[in-house]
Amino acid sequence: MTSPDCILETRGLEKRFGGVVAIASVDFRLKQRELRCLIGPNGAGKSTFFKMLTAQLKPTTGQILFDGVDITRAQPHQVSRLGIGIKNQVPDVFNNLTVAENISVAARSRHGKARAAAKGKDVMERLGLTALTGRLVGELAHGQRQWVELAMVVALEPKLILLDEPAAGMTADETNKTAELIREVNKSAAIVVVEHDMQFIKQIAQTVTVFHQGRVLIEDTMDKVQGNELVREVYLGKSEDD
Amino acid sequence: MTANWQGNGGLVAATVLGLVLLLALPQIVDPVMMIELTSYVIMAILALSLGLIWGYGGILCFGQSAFFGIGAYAYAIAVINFGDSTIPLLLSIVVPGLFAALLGYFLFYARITDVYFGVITLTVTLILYKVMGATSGSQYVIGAAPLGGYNGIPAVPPLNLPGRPDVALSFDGLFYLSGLTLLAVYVGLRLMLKSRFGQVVVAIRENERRAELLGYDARFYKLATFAIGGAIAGLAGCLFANWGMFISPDVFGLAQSAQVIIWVIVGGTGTLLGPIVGCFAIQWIATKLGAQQLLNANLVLGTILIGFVLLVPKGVVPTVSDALRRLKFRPYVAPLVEQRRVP
Amino acid sequence: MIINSSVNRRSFLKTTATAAASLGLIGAGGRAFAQEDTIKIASLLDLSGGLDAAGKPMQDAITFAVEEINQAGGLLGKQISLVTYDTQTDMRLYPQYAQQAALKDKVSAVFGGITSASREVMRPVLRRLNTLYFYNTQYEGGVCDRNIFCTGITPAQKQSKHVPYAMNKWGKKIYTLAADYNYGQITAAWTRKYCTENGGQIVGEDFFPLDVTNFGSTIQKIQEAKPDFLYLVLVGGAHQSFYRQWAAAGMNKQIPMASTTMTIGGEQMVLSPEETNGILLCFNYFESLDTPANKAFLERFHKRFGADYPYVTELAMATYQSVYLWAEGVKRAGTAERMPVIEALESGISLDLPSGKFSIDPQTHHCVMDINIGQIQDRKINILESFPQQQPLDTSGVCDLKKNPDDNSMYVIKV
Amino acid sequence: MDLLVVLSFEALKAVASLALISVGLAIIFGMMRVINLAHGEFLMLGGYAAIVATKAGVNIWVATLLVSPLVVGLFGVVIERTIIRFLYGRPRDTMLATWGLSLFLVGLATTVFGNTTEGISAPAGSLQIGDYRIAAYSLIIIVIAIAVFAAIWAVFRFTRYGLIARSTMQNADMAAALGVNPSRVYAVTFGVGAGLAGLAGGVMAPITGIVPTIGAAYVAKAFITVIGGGPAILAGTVSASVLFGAIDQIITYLSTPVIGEVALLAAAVVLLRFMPQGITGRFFRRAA
Repeated sequence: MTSPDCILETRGLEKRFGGVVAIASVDFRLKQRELRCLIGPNGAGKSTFFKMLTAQLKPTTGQILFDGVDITRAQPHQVSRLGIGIKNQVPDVFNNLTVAENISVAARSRHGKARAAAKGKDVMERLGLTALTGRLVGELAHGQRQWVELAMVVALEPKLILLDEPAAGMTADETNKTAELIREVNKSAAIVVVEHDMQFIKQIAQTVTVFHQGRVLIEDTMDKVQGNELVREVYLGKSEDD
Repeated sequence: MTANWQGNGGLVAATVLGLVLLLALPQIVDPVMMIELTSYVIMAILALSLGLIWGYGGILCFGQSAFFGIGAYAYAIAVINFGDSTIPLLLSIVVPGLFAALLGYFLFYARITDVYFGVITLTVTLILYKVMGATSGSQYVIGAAPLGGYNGIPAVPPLNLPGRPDVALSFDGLFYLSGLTLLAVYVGLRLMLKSRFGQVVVAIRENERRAELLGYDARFYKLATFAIGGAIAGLAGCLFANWGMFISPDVFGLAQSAQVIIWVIVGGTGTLLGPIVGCFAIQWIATKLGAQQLLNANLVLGTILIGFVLLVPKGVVPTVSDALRRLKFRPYVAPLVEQRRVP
Repeated sequence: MIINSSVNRRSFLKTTATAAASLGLIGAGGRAFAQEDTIKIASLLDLSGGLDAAGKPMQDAITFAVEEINQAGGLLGKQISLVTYDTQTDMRLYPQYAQQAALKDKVSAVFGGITSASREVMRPVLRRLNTLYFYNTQYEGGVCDRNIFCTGITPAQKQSKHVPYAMNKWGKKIYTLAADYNYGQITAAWTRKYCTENGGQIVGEDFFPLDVTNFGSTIQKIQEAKPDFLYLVLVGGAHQSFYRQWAAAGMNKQIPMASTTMTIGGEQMVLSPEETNGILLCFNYFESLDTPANKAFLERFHKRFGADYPYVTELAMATYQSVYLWAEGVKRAGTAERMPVIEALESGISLDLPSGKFSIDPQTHHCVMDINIGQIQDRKINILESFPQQQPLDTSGVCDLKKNPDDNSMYVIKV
Repeated sequence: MDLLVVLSFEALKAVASLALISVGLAIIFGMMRVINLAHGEFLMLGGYAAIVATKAGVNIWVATLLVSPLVVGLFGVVIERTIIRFLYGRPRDTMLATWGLSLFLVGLATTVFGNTTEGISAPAGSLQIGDYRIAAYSLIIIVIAIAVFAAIWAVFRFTRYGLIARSTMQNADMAAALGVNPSRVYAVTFGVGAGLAGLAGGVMAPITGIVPTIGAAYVAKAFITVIGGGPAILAGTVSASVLFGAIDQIITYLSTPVIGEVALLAAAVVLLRFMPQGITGRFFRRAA
């Protein structure tokens, strides 16, 4: 049994592609309304981990428990219905629908017509998308499409939000705004963020988990992680050179 | 929804225009022409069904004629057995709808997509063609209706007033009925596409993974779209059996399947007006070609299909409406064109 | 080919002008006539698509008959004008063109339809629209409808002679290969009947859809069953490959064949002599019939269509003769109107035609005719035996239009 | 005993025919991810090429084994240059365009040759096996099929084109790195695939005869053989041909050709339904 304050737990989670081990025996725990950052070099298995949490990939072995429910073999829509929202790495939106329609499709997944409309309006205002409502999402800039996707996830009112590089391709201003938003949303939902941008992580991080070669290397506060020799070696040192 | 503003006004306009045409045409067109027009109208219903499945559902179905044929056979077999046409009419909608649902369950829930879906639906249609063509022996009888194999079922009784088998539908009556059905299907689909269900269907076409991550079971929505399309095609099949008063395995043939695809691609995927326009235009051309011996009909249809794929991949209706929109006629044109299409 | 089925679909007004523009462009002999001076008939035949090999000679025959009658002064002082529709072997077009011929062209009679399927689609349309219909193809028998006259040969006329003759010649064990639709199925049933009645045995029976081209395993099955001869009811272009594969396996020298359909599409001219030599046929008409009427006909026909015209088929001759039967009906009735013509034809019309004496049986609207058995040798047919004036006994067993003039059925005769 | 030999022989012929009519499609599909719905019409053109050449006095072996593949192969190159190359990466549109091409070719052949069955008689006589006689031409089909597959294997294995073709299959950029123009590889490959279809059409012509619409009889069978076969062009085509050919032939012998064909199609649908991952995953990773 998971403890009542634990929203997400994985036990011995493993994913192999043919002979390649992408995720090896990950035990991960996240508390209610926790904000966690996930870092690690490219190929460390962060996106694979996210995809398994949202049933886009099926684990080879291991177990995923969300809010006390075993979702290891669930379908993506079932996971979403239980309350996990994800923003994928590449903007994953409906390019040929308008901004309003994109958000409406998300909101109506949870609410009736009237509440969904109100919720959509509210989310668009909070994310400053109101001016873009009638525009086709495919015509927007990369950063704007990130916002739309974020808005869709927020409109779902999930209990857990997974954000795969939410600040990628954003200006400094936009990044700040995103951090602000994350903190706000965090009042009602647990959040896991994958990011490379250390400044951004510092803005929001409470606890940081470092992935390396499919395993959890270390899990601690940002300061301690930054001070860790091992982490510097595999990740941070390199990252600063980039 | 932003789609609403361009929706209702246009929908009312389209309905009124449709009703006017429906009432006016028999007054000004000669009877032979009316018979031909009726067949166009019936085929336009079939075209709409694929327009829904392919254009909005994003499902590449190469076997739309299967549902058309099943509907026609279901009606013919049932009406020969029952006499009264009310239940047979319902069966012609329900049976192909169920068949589509079963096939959809078999395929969507195995996550068979795209090209494979096309090849399998084509193969299923071919199986139906072969099987129905091999039923000419006297042992192949359902109730009072011999299946007739390659010959098909001749002398299919026409629709009648519910409960009154002696009051049969006339040629004119069939035109009004088909026209009203086309209009009803068109309006029904437009309303459906504006509903939550329709929105989700389009969203799944745009990005299936995203829709699932938003909590929608794409398999179910595709299945439902496919079944609705199958049921509509079946209804068209029933009307077709009434029109020709016969039904034969030819309705399952490759030629018929190819035709429906051509109508939709010429008219434009992702619109409902497109398939109707494409259907009327191509049928008119096909009849014209059939009346002369100079140019083979297949030759021309093939050229049209290649030409459209290469040069006008969006189809006529979206291309024209885009052009008009660029010319700033948007307020007048937009209400007639329902949705954006796949680019 | 004279084609006139163009319909001016842009015309929204039913004016005489548009009607005249879209109709009767080409009358017999290519001369255009004012509408009231002509009697119109329509031919609805497959001039393209899978059945064109059968349809084209029939179209030539009807064209020729109309031209002959017109040159001889026409009918009731009027010329006949022929409206031609190419039904393209497309089931959708039969009812559509039948409706057009009746409603738009307002023809006195429709001639055509090749398969039973096409006939059964057109028959109810023409009956409802009060337009007389002549069906001129050999078929399985059983049509009982006062609005139609069937001039083709039926099983009681054909298999009753063909099957026993072949059994007498080759032996009692028959293997039947038939096209898988009602003509093939019912013909196979009749073959079974005449085989067993004459003490024979059906050792095998296979049915093939019209698009089957691979007969390999069937040829092995036949060899296993060791019949004395094959009885073939194969139809259309694809089935021709049977004769090729049969000869390629060298079986044409082992087991002889009788066929109900060979030559109706001029197949013996397409296949090689080795592949068709020795096939036993049974028809009302063969080009090689040695009668003055036939010789005169062939001379006239070849003058019109060229000396190298491949072959005047059974179906072409039935079509040609049906026009003469109809013309005789019109003459006797003194009008081209439907009911008087039907009554005149029911009065017992009998004509001497190229295929011999040809009479209408008033009870069934089928025909009484001579039956000939022939054998192919180097693309020519040697006539072996003739059976004069055979009755359509199959249909007359189930159909009596004198007693039941309102009958409108297609009886599947219990064999 | 004789019967068993004869039946196995027939089954072998069915397998060889299926492999022969599918291999051209397999090459185009496997290497270019192009779904060529006009494949049946390429076979039809090959048949007509053989018949026209034979009737013009060309030796029948030259006609079927040389004229047919050359004519259709060249035609394939022209089609690739004028239509297919604009549609790479758009599998749906390629399917639709080749369907249009299929209709166009049926119409063209009908216009030129008319809608009657044309045929040439099978060369070579018959063989006696015990009490049974079979067409020697069946044996020739089996031999040709084996020769064609051996030749393709050798080309893939030993020639520069084979290397380039295999690497293009793996990765189009890699081919470019080898200093080859991928668009030329595609044109050649399409031509080779079309040529093999032409060869098959020529070889089958003496057995089936040729009508403009004969392609429809081939295309579905060829497709499910190729798709059922999976990613390895040669091994896949051969294994699927063995499976489907055997099913077809056995059921045909037990019942009728129609039921045999229906069994073949139904087997294919079931196969595709239960092996979608293995097939789709490998075949369409890039094209989808």
